[in-house]
Formats: sequence, structure tokens, C-alpha cells
Amino acid sequence: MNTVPLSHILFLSTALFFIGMYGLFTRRNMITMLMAIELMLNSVNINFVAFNKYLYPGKLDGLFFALFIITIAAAEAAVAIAIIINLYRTHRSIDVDDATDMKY
Amino acid sequence: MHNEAIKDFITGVATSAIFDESGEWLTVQAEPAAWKAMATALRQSQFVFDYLFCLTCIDWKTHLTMVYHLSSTVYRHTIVIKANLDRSHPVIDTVSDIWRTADFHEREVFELFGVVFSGHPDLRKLILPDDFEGFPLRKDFEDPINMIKL
Amino acid sequence: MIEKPIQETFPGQVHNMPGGTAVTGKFQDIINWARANSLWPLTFATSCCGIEMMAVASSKYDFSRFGFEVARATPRQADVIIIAGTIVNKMGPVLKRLYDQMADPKYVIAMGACAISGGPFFYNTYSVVKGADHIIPVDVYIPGCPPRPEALLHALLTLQEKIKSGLTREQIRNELKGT
Amino acid sequence: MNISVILFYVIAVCILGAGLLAVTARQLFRSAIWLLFSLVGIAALYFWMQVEFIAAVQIIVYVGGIVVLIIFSIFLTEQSGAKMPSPPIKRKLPALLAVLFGILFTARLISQYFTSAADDHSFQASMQAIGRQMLSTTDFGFLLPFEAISFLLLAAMIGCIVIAMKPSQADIVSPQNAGE
Amino acid sequence: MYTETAIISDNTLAGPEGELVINVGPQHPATHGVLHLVITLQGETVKKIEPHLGYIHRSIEKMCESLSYRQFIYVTSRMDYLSSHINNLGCAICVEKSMQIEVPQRAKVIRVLMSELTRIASHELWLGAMAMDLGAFTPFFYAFREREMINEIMEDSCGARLTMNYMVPGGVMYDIHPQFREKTKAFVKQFKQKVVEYDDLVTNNIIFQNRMKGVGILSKEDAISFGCTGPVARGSGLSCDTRKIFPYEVYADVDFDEVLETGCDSFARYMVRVREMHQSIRIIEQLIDNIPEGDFQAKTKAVLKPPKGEFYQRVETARGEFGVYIVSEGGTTPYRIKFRSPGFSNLSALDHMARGSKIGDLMATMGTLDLVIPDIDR
Amino acid sequence: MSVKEYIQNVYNGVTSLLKGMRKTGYYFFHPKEIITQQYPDNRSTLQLAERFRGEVVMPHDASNEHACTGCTACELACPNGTIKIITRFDTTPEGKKKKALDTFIYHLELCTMCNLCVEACPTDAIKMAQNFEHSVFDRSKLTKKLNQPGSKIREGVE
Amino acid sequence: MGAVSLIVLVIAAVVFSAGGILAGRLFVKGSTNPQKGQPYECGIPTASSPWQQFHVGYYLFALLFLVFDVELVFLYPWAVVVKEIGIIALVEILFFIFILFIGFLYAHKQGALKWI
Amino acid sequence: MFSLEHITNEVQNWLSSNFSSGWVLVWECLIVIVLTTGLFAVLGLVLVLMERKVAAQIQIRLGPNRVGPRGMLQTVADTLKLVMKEGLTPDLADKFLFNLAPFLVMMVAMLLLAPIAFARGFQLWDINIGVLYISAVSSLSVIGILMAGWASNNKYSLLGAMRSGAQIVSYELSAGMAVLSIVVLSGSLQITEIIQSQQNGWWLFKGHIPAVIAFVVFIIAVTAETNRAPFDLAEAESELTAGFHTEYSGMKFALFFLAEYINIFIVCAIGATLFLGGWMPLHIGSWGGFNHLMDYIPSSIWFLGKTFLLIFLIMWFRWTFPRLRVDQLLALEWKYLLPISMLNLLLVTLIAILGWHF
Ligand code: SF4
Ligand code: SF4
Ligand code: SF4
Repeated sequence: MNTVPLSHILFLSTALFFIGMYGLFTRRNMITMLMAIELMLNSVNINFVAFNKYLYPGKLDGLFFALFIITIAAAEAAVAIAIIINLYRTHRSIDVDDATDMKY
Repeated sequence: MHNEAIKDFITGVATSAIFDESGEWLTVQAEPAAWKAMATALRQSQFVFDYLFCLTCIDWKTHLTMVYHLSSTVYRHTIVIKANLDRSHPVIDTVSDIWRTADFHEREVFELFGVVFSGHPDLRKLILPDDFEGFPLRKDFEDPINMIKL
Repeated sequence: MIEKPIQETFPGQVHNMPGGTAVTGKFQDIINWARANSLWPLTFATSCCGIEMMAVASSKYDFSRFGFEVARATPRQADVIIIAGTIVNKMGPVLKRLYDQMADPKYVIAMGACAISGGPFFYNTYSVVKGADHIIPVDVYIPGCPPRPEALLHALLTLQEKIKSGLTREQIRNELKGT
Repeated sequence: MNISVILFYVIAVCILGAGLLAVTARQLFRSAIWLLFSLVGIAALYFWMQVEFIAAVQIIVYVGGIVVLIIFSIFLTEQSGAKMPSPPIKRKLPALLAVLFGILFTARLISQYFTSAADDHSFQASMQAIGRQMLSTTDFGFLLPFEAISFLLLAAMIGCIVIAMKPSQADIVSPQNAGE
Repeated sequence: MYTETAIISDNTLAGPEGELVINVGPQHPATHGVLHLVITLQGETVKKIEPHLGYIHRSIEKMCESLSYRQFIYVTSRMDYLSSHINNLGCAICVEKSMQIEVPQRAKVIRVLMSELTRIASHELWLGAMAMDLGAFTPFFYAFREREMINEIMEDSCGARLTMNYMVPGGVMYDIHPQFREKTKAFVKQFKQKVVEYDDLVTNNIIFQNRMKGVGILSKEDAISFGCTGPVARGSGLSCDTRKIFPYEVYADVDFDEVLETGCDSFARYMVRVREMHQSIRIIEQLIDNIPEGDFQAKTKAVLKPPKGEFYQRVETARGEFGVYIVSEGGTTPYRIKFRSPGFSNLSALDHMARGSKIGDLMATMGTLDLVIPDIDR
Repeated sequence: MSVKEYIQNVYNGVTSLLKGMRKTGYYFFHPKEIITQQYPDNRSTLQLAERFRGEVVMPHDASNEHACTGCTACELACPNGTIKIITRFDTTPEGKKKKALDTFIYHLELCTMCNLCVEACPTDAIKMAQNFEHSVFDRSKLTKKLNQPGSKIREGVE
Repeated sequence: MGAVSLIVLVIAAVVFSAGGILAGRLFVKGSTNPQKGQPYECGIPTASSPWQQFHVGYYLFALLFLVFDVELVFLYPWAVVVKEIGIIALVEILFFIFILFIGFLYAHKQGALKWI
Repeated sequence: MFSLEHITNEVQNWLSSNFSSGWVLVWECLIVIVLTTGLFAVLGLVLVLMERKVAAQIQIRLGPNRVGPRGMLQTVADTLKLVMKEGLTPDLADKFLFNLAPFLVMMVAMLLLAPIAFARGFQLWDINIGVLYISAVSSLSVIGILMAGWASNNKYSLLGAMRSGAQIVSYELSAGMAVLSIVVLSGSLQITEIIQSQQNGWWLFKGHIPAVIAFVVFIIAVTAETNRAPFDLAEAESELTAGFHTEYSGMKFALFFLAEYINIFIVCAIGATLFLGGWMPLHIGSWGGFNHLMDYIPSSIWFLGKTFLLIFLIMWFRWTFPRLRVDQLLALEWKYLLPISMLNLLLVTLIAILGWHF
């Protein structure tokens, strides 16, 4: 019943990855940049799952990678936001340009 | 009642005080200028007037009279202190730093009678709208729009 | 301004609700039925009458029998303001704002002498609004100081009747003039 | 075309559209909401691929956790309501070019190497299998990474608390200089 | 007439980190009326409370200057409407004192009985409202069940449920209703049965205790300084029951205890009120079978004209010490009347008590202050 | 907090909650405790206290006579101007001019049911009635004329 | 049915909600006045925007939740197989939980669990 | 014996004999849409009425009894009125999100219906990760609340939303732990398998004390997750007027209201499924006769009976307890429920591994 070729899923993840990249390039706000990174991570996840499903249907390693990426993304987001909040307190701004003179 | 002792004490603090014992309680007529010192002394004296239970003002058309009802939670004696104020520029020292309840009561008297309490930390209108004009509890207060006379 | 023309009819009678004069369809009837039976009051009480309003909510009188018990704290979800208590000049704008912020359709009940006319505080006071209808339109007046709980229930029933009839305030006023 | 294929394209459009909006929305909060929809779309994609476990994890961790965290952090930074300036053209244009180039390049690679891989094996990822492999200590088991995750989380937790709590204790002592 | 006046509230814009200025009231379920508090929050912690009054300022003091000594009493039932009998009583005693009217013993006993019933009714309502503030709805209904019984008794004898206008200078307006004794006894019986329910439902409830204990601390010194009276002060261990200290009517002859708690927190204030209800029941039980025969009203002139002078009378309402200060110039109307309302002083302590606590605590603290706003604004 | 205390806490908390639930549960399963009076349905059986003050009325007897002399004592006694008495001069059969009541205006919307007017009336011409169902759509309906059309003062009232 | 049923449910929800809202739109004409759109704040005009900075305490809860949420995710596959794997699985998870519990205790000690 | 399973099969057979396979799907979708919306409406009406009746009974009063026979139509009138009430949108609100939030909340409630087994063989989608799916989707509802609270541009709303955000996410953990204990016992996430595993007794009885503890924790946690009293801080009336839906009116408010009740139904259904055996009749060990008698009661009745029992329990809580303070609420979760449920989970595991359960 499933007749979508793998390449289409890969196109999707590519597009998503570059959307994230676009956000990362254009945005100067750290929280949105973080969101862009999350999008990119997700596109990678899609790839892992798709490869697992299409190329190695007998194994589960792709799933585990996806699982661990999600976990790590969670940890990363948490730490990133902690840093952002801290930065916001000292600079009253969450703009990366304002944070260049960050000294601690 | 050791009114005599209280009288002696008050005369010691404020020489100009006039006493009147015709009412239920000892009434002291004080000078507005001497009031603050007297209040502090009364609060800290051996009579422990720590409880200001009523603070109000009366408009006698010629002058305003501040009335303070003081009592002690230890000895349960009560005195009344009055101070006459000039009607056009009523100013008296605040006692809100001695009895904190005076804070709100003084604000109330300020807006209803226009008495200014010098030294009050936050003398703003409490009850009336901010743009209210006049001092409603004065006898000459007129409000032809809101007040329908019976 | 209290010198109103004196009506010839004696009070205490139930006003006969004009029925059928306003042309309403079946659909409108159903909606009016729903609205009449689901009057959610705003929790708004300023003074003594508010206590009787609470008494109406209490078990003995229990206005939940009519479906009124869903008192909402926010005007957005309320259908009826029961002005229970005196309205003073400082409160006037607040009342107006609350009324304005209610979603249509909305109704107002003036409970007690104060809300109708200032009541005990009509004369010699500088701060009381002489009747809540100076601020917002009122649908039903219920005199008393305070009206007893049954009287408030009666007012609510009267309001229900009015809603079911589908008439507007102006129409009712005209009807009354006609009688 | 059957329903499943249509579904895929619908989901794909949703993901990409929401993702695009997420990186271009001018309000921070809306950005987060679009991100949320994009992530939900990805979860739907996993459902569609019949890897329900990952889909559920995606929703639980990403949507229920990370997005909530992001939303809270937006609330913490006073800019939730303000409109952000749209990026200047001199930053937008190169980014756009780079992205377009990247997409084209990758697309070319994909169409070169993955043309044949269209399958319809029934792929089964049962929870039991996942659980077994996760807890197994054999070469293919994931027990070690699994335990390592706990350390990662511990580190993240402690790190965050240290970073986020420190100044707040300072301004309990002196609330005036919080703004500096 | 009503004019559209803007309310200029001095809300400051965003302050230091995480501060939020929020208005609670005038229309807010927890303020029991129209109190307006401007609260500065940091997170959920209250940094500052600024009460704004006057949303029910009905200028009663000004009004009374143009009412006769018989007439002005009825307005006072509209101030602290939950203790209307006691308010009326204070005014009536003050007028009697000025005119040196001797009140018949029967009237005195009836007055005390009515006052104590009023006190119970007021505390019942407070209990319900307080529980409602904490989010428990059911105690409200149980409390009102008992309160309705009192209301019925009142209605029988006084003709109204809330604003009775029963105390008149010289005695009471009517004699008590023939069924007064029976109904009161029935009430006392039911009250004793049902009051344990409150313990199960409210007093011993762990959530309730956690929300009340250690919250809203008011030390004894502060209570004195803020001029707090009534259960609020007695919850801080300050003995201030006017019925004991300056007994009026027949309070000197009845046996009851002044309720004192030393917890200084909301729970102490709660317990004071609950125990006070039992004391009131005690007073009622002592008096109900001993109502002396005689007149219920002294003979008085139709027009009352107290001599020139100043008269002060304090009575203990359910909320604390209520003072009436009449300045008479010898005319038919008072020259100036000042009502010393207990709530006004109690409210001024709110900022002090609730600073640094959570919003929920603020509501609990406010609930135990038992504010009646028209009493505060007058 | 030691483990024992911790468990003690949990136990005490849970029991106190269960006690509360037992109480409310008792009421739930005992519908006979319900004390609601169904107002509009019980209207015919509703017993109001006989002293309940619902409004001021002026009783008229069968021959449409009342006892009011128009002395305005009630108007003076009323604290908030609820009563307005308009008098006229009647000529008695003997030809003397006599003050009599023309219109007794009663503003129900102002009345506070304080009973002072009834107390003040020397001839007991007015009394408080128990009627409380006064809701109206227009407040002008609340201003009432208490003496009925064509009524006159009862014989023998002075 | 699988994923299709989810789509169907979403459609049902949308139809239901939109139907209700649209019906209201069609039949009710509301009055307009300048106050109506203002935020409600107990009848007092709002002075400042609510969209301002909040307290960091909220973040800490979200953070703790996130960490434990991730843990929970790993517990699910463990839970389905624990019966067949037996005591080893219990030991493995004990270790896992123990590590996290240390973090939890740390947070507790730092006062992160105190609500603001 | 009467069963819903037959009806569904009948419908399926009839459809497939009359239409081509594509159309069968379309028809089935339509039927599902109609059924679920109908179920939603009916559930909402019944639950709200039930709540008001229960409240009234507890509070020694009568409750709605005048609209329709014995007040049955009260909620119908309410709903109609709410539909026919103006839906306001504040001027300064983020209008798009403001209007989106009720949809989102509704969608979440609707999606949660999918794996619930209403009766034997009467289930929309027997997804193989059943309870995990439910945990996942229900964690979405917090977004709807945060969205509503933020978009309203109202301080009460935002505070209420922040509170409930922190609250819902916190309690999700212990709810998850409680669910996990049953997963451990039954060894599956799938709803049908969990129900099957209770063939010879419900987990509440089979799992000894730890199962009871898990049940209690579960009930407390879901009460908090659905923002019910005593955990209704998000809409704490005496503190934040109406919490996150302060600015909502008319139908949009009705949707929140409805979703709240549907959520209650769903969590109670889950509770009934996990701990009380879903549609499984009450079977006691080897009492053949008794068990047989129980089998005669239709499975849907069993399911609804258990669910409504739990719903009643939750309502009972609401009308008995005062509200917790926000910090106590979180302390309860983090200091009591979470550690207890973690320990409890380990205990349950021990029991499961050693096979001590029946
Ligand atoms: S009408 Fe009477 S009872 Fe009602 S608010 Fe006014 S004074 Fe109070
Ligand atoms: S009852 Fe009181 S207010 Fe009413 S008319 Fe008589 S005196 Fe006036
Ligand atoms: S009612 Fe009585 S007091 Fe009033 S005018 Fe008539 S006779 Fe006089």
C-alpha cells in the first residue's frame, strides 16, 4: 500500500533541513535560532527513520538513533535556553549581535 | 483612673495643654505644633497609650478640630486629644509613624476635610475618585449635581 | 426627577406580557427559550443586597433549579448582571465597563432600592448614583431593601418571561405606555 | 494514487509550510506555535511510516517538552508580544541563495543515489523488539547509550539549574540591580 | 448625577525582573464586594498591595448630619450589614447615653440575644465565604443552612432578614415573637449538631490547614499598632473584646470567655471565629430562658434632642470594635457623626500581612480579615 | 524529614481528606437532607413571617375608606423621602373646611422598609404588607398612589 | 484504519467546533463599543501589557519536567519487556533512575522546586 | 448476546456488500465523524448535567429541575445559548492564535478518543502503543491552554496559563508512572491486550497494594491534569477570575468547557481500562455461576459504569476539597507523588517479575 519512494521522503527532509538553515542564517534572535536548529535536527531524524524503514527493515538501529537524537535535542534545548535566559538577564536582549561582547 | 497622673505627665510635655473632664473621658486640648511631641511621649510613657482607636476631624465652621482617641491595651484608660486647626490652611504633623493605623485614617481625613498631615508617607486620596474636588465633610460643601437636599 | 407621572394601575399586579405581537419564528422561539433558561449571572455584588443574592444561591432558595447557578466571574461569559447594591460615582465607570465588556445578548437586573434609585442614599449624599439606569440600561427592577430571596427569584422569572417574549427594552416600554 | 500516498504529500506540505512559517513569523510566540505544528506534522509522518513509538516520543518530548520549554522561555524574555524586525535584505538574500543551492545540490544527489529504493516490505517495530534491543547487552544492544543518557540528562539538569538559578539568587538579595 | 470619571490608577509599567502589576477588584469574587487592590507580583509572590477604597463610599457620615436621631440608625444597618443589629445597637446606646434614657431590662436582654444571633450569622457567612475563597464550595451551603435558620428567627421578630432596624433609642421596635424562644432553641440544638461537620470538612482538612497555617502573620505588636480589633486582633493574642472590657447592656452579667488564640496566623483567626460562635451559643443559652418580663421599649419623646456634647460608644461587632462618635449641638440632628469601623483598621494591616506570600495566600488572608467593604468605605 | 514523618504526613493527609469525603458523601446519599423550597411552585403555601416588611400599604375597608388624615407625620418620619402627601381641603357637611388626604404618593423604589412611618402614624392608617413580588420592567411603575380612587377618610378617625 | 482514523477525528473536531462558532456568527449580531475589546481586569482599565517578563521559576519546572519526561519515554519500552527479561532489567532501570534521582535531589537542594 | 461488536460488523458487511472499497472507507469516515461529534455533544451535555446534579445533591439542594423533565434539558439550553452568544475577540489579542486555541483543545480531546475501547470490539483504532499514544497526545493539551492564555492579552489569562502549564506538565509524570505500573504488569501497551490481561480479575485487585497506590496516584494526577478542583488553579475563581479562558465567550468558551469534560471522561475511561478492566465484566476467581451472570451484562454497560464511577469520584473531590495553593500543588507532585510513584513502580516491577500477582 505504501508506494511513496524513499527519495520523496529524503526531499522532504532536505527541504526541512534547509528551511532550518535559512532560519539560522536570517534570524538574529536566539530563541528562533534555537527553533531553527530543532527543525534541522528533526530533518535528520526523518532520514534515520526512513533509511531504517526502507533500507534495513529487519533492524531497529535507525530508530534508536532517532530516539537518542531526540533525547539529546531535549538536553541541548534545555541548556541553550538556560544560557539564553542568563544572557537576557545581563543584556536585556536575546539578540546574538548584542551578545558578542559577552564576557563572563 | 489616674487622670491626675496623666494630666501631670501631659503638662510636663506640653505646657499649653488645656484639660476638660466634663465628658466621659479626659479631654486634652493641644496645640497642633506640640502634638507630635506629645504623641510620641504618650506612646512611650508609662501609661502606654499604644492604641489609637479613633482619629477624626470636626468642622466647626470657624475652625477644624482634630480628635484623637487614645487608649492603652495594658491599662485600658482612654484619653481624647483635640487640636484646633486653621480652616484655610489646616496642617498638622502626622502620627502614622507612631500608630500605623493612623496611616489610613489620616488619608481619609485628608480627603474628606482637607487637613494636610505633614510627614505622611503617602498622602493621596483613598476613598474619593482622584479628580474629586472639594472636601465633602466640611459644612460648606456643596455639590448641586449629586446632592439632592431633602 | 422622582416626580414621575403616577400610573393609574395599582402595583403589585403581574403585568400581562404581551404575546404574539412581535412576529417571531419558531427558530427564534427556541433560541429565546434557551437564553431564558440559561441566564448565567456575573458575580457582581457591591453591598447588602449581595448577601441576599448569596442567599438565593444557598440551598434553601437555590436558583440552580432554573439553571442560574453558573455564576461567572468574568463578564465575557455572563449573561446577566444583577446589580446587587449601591452604585457610587466611583463605581459607575466600572459598572459601565463591565456591562460593555459582556458579550451580547446581555441583561441587567437592578436589585434593591439602591440600584433602582439610590434608595436610602437618594437624598443628601454626594457620591451615590441615583439609579443604575443612569449608567446602563436595566431590564428588570426589583424593589426592596434588600429584596427577599424569593423576590429576586421572581425578578429572574420576570426576566425569563421577557426574554421568551422576544421583545426589546424599547418595545416593552412602549407597551407599558400603551396600558 | 491511493489514500496513503495522498496522506504523505499532505503531511509533507504541512511540515514544510509550518516550518517555513516558523522561521519567518515575525512574532516569537507565533514562531513557536508554527514550530509546534511542524513537529506535530513530523510525528504524523512517523505515524504514517508506522513507527508509532518514535512518533509518540516525538510528541512527548518535542511537543510536550521542548516546545513548552521554549514557550516558557519566550515568556521569560519580555518580547513575546513584540514584533521582531524582518531580517534585512542583505542577510536574507545570501541566506536564500545558499539555501537554494543546498537544496538543489542535495536533491541532485538524492535523485542520483536513491532512485530505486521504493519498497513495500512490511516493516514492524514492535515495542517488545525495541525494548529487548534497548536492554540487551549484546553487540547490537543499546544498554550503554541508554545508561549514558541518564548521565547526559543529569548533566543537563544540573547545568541548567546552575546557569539559570544563580543570578536569581543574587537579585533576591538586591532586586534593584537585576536590570543593571 | 453620574458622570463618567476616569479612574487614574497609578499602575507602573514593567518594573524590575518579572514584576507584574495586577488589579484585583472592584469586581472580583474574592474581594467580597468592591475592594480594589493593586497588587505587584513577582512571579506568584506578592510584593506590594495597595488598597483603593471608595467604590462603595456612600457618604453615610454626611447623610447622617441631616437625619434625626431616630432616623439615622437605620442607615447604619447598611454599613456593616452582617452585624446590622450590633451597629444599630451601638448607635442606639450612644443616643440613649446622651439623653440618659433608661432602657428596660427586657429590652437589654433581647438586644444581647439578637446581637449574638447576628454574630453567629455573620460568622457563618464568613465561614462559607472563606471556604469559597479557598475553593471549597460546599461549606458555603452548609453554613448558609444554619444562617437561614437565624434569618428566619430574625424575620419573625424584626420583620426583615438582613437590615432589620430593630434597635431604636429606648429599646427595641417590637416585642419578640411568641415563637422566638422555641425557634432559637431549635437553632441552638441544630447548630451544636452540625458544627462538627465543619470540623470534618474544613478545620481538620489537610489542604485547608496547609493553606492557613503560617500564612498572613500579624504579630501582637503590629495588631496594636494597626489598631486591629475583633477576631483579627484576638487571633494575635490581643485581648480586645469590648464585651468584656467595657461591658454594655447585660454582657457583664452573662458568663462567657473571650476567645484568644496566639497563632497570629490565618488559622488562628479562623479558630477565633469558630470558637466565638460557641461562646455566642453559650450566651444565648444562658439568656434564652431568662428574658425578664416588662416593657420592651422605654417611653421616649417623639423628637430626640440630646444636649450639647460629644458622646462615644463602642460595641463589639462580629468584625471588631465599632465606635459611634456623636457630636451634638443640641439640635434634632447630629452635628457630626463618625463611625469607627473595625474593618478600616483591619484592612490597613493587609499589606503588612500579605507581603511576600503567594496570591492564593493573599486571598486566604483577606478571607480571614472578614472585610465588609461598605463598613470600610461608609 | 525522616521517612517515618513522611509516611505519617501522607497518612494523616489522606485520612483527613477521606473524612471530608465521608461527610459530603453522606449528604449525597441522603437526599432527604435537601432543604430547598421551590419558590414559584410553593407560592400558595409559602408562609411569610407576619412581621415581614414588603411594602407600605394603606388598608381600605369595604366602603373604600381609609384612616389617613393627611397629617404628614409619616412623611416627616421617613428618612428618605419615600412618602409624599398631597392634601386638599374638604368641606365637611357642616361647611367647615377640613384638611384631608388627596394623594398619598409612595415611592416603592426608594423605600427601605424601615417601618418608621408606620410607627409614626397616629391613626394606624398605613401598615406593612407581606407582598414582595414587585419586579417590573420600568421603574416608573414603582411609584404608587396608596389611596384608591374615590376613597375617603373613614368616619370617626381624627 | 490506522492513521486515517486520526485524520477523521481531526476533521470531526474541526467540523464540530467550526460549526458551532459559525452558527453563532451567523445568528448573533453583537453591539460594539470601545470598551468591548479592552482586556478585562476586574473593571479597571489595564495599564500595562501582560506580555512582559515572567519569573524564571516557571522555566525550572519546565526543565525538570523535560528531563523526567525523557526518562519516562525510555521507561515505556522497558516496561513492556521487563517481565520477560527479569531481574536484570530491574537492575538496569534502577541504575538509570538512581542517576536521575541524584539530579532531582540536587534540584531540591538548590531550591529549584520552590515555586518562585 | 447483545453486543456492539455485532452492529459494527453488520454495518461493515452491509457497506462492503453495497459499495466499492474506496466508498466504504468514505462512508465509514462519515459515520465515524457523525458518531464522534454526536458522542461529544452527548457526553458534554450529560457530564455537565451530572456535575450540577451531583454538586446540588452534595450541597443539600435540588439542582436544575425546571428545564425539561427533571431538568434534563438544562444543559441543552445552556449549549444553545452559548452557541447563540456573541464570540468576542479582544482588540489587542493575537486574533489568530486566540481563535485557534479552542480548536486545538478540541482536537486533542477528539484524538484521545481513538484508542478507547468502549465495548468489546468497539474501538476506533487499536493502536499498538495505546497508552503511550494517550500520554503523548494528552501532553498536547497544555499547548492549547498556553496559547489561549497568551493570546488573550490579559494578565489573569496569562498567569492562569502559566500556572496550568507548570501544573499539567508536572502531573503528567506521575500519571505516566502510574500507567507504567500497569504496563509492567500486563506487558503490553495495547489497550485490547491490557484489557485481555484482566480476564480473570482487574489489576486493581490482582496487583496487591502497589496497584492500589498506583490507582490513587493516577486519580490524583489526572484530576490535576484535567484542571479539576482541588487542582483548578488555572481557573481559580477567587484568585484569577476565570483563568486562561477569562476573555473567551460564547461558543469558544463552550469548546473549552466541553473539552474539559471530555478530558475528564477520557482520563476516567483510561483509568477504568487500566485498573478496572475496561469492558471486562467483574469476574471473581472460580465462581463460575457468578462470573457467568456477570457476563450477561453487556460490555458497554460495564465500561460506562466503571467510567462514570470514576467520574463521580472526581466530582466528589471537587465538591469536597478546598483548592491547593500553587506552590503546595507543585510540592505535592514533586515531593510526594513523583517519588512515591517511582518507588511504587519499582515495587510493581518486583511483583511482576516474581509473578506474585494473580
Ligand atoms: S437596597 Fe438596601 S439592602 Fe440593597 S444595597 Fe441598598 S441599602 Fe443595601
Ligand atoms: S418604610 Fe421607611 S422608607 Fe419606607 S416609607 Fe416608611 S419610613 Fe419611609
Ligand atoms: S398615613 Fe398616618 S401619618 Fe401618614 S399622613 Fe396619613 S394619618 Fe398621617
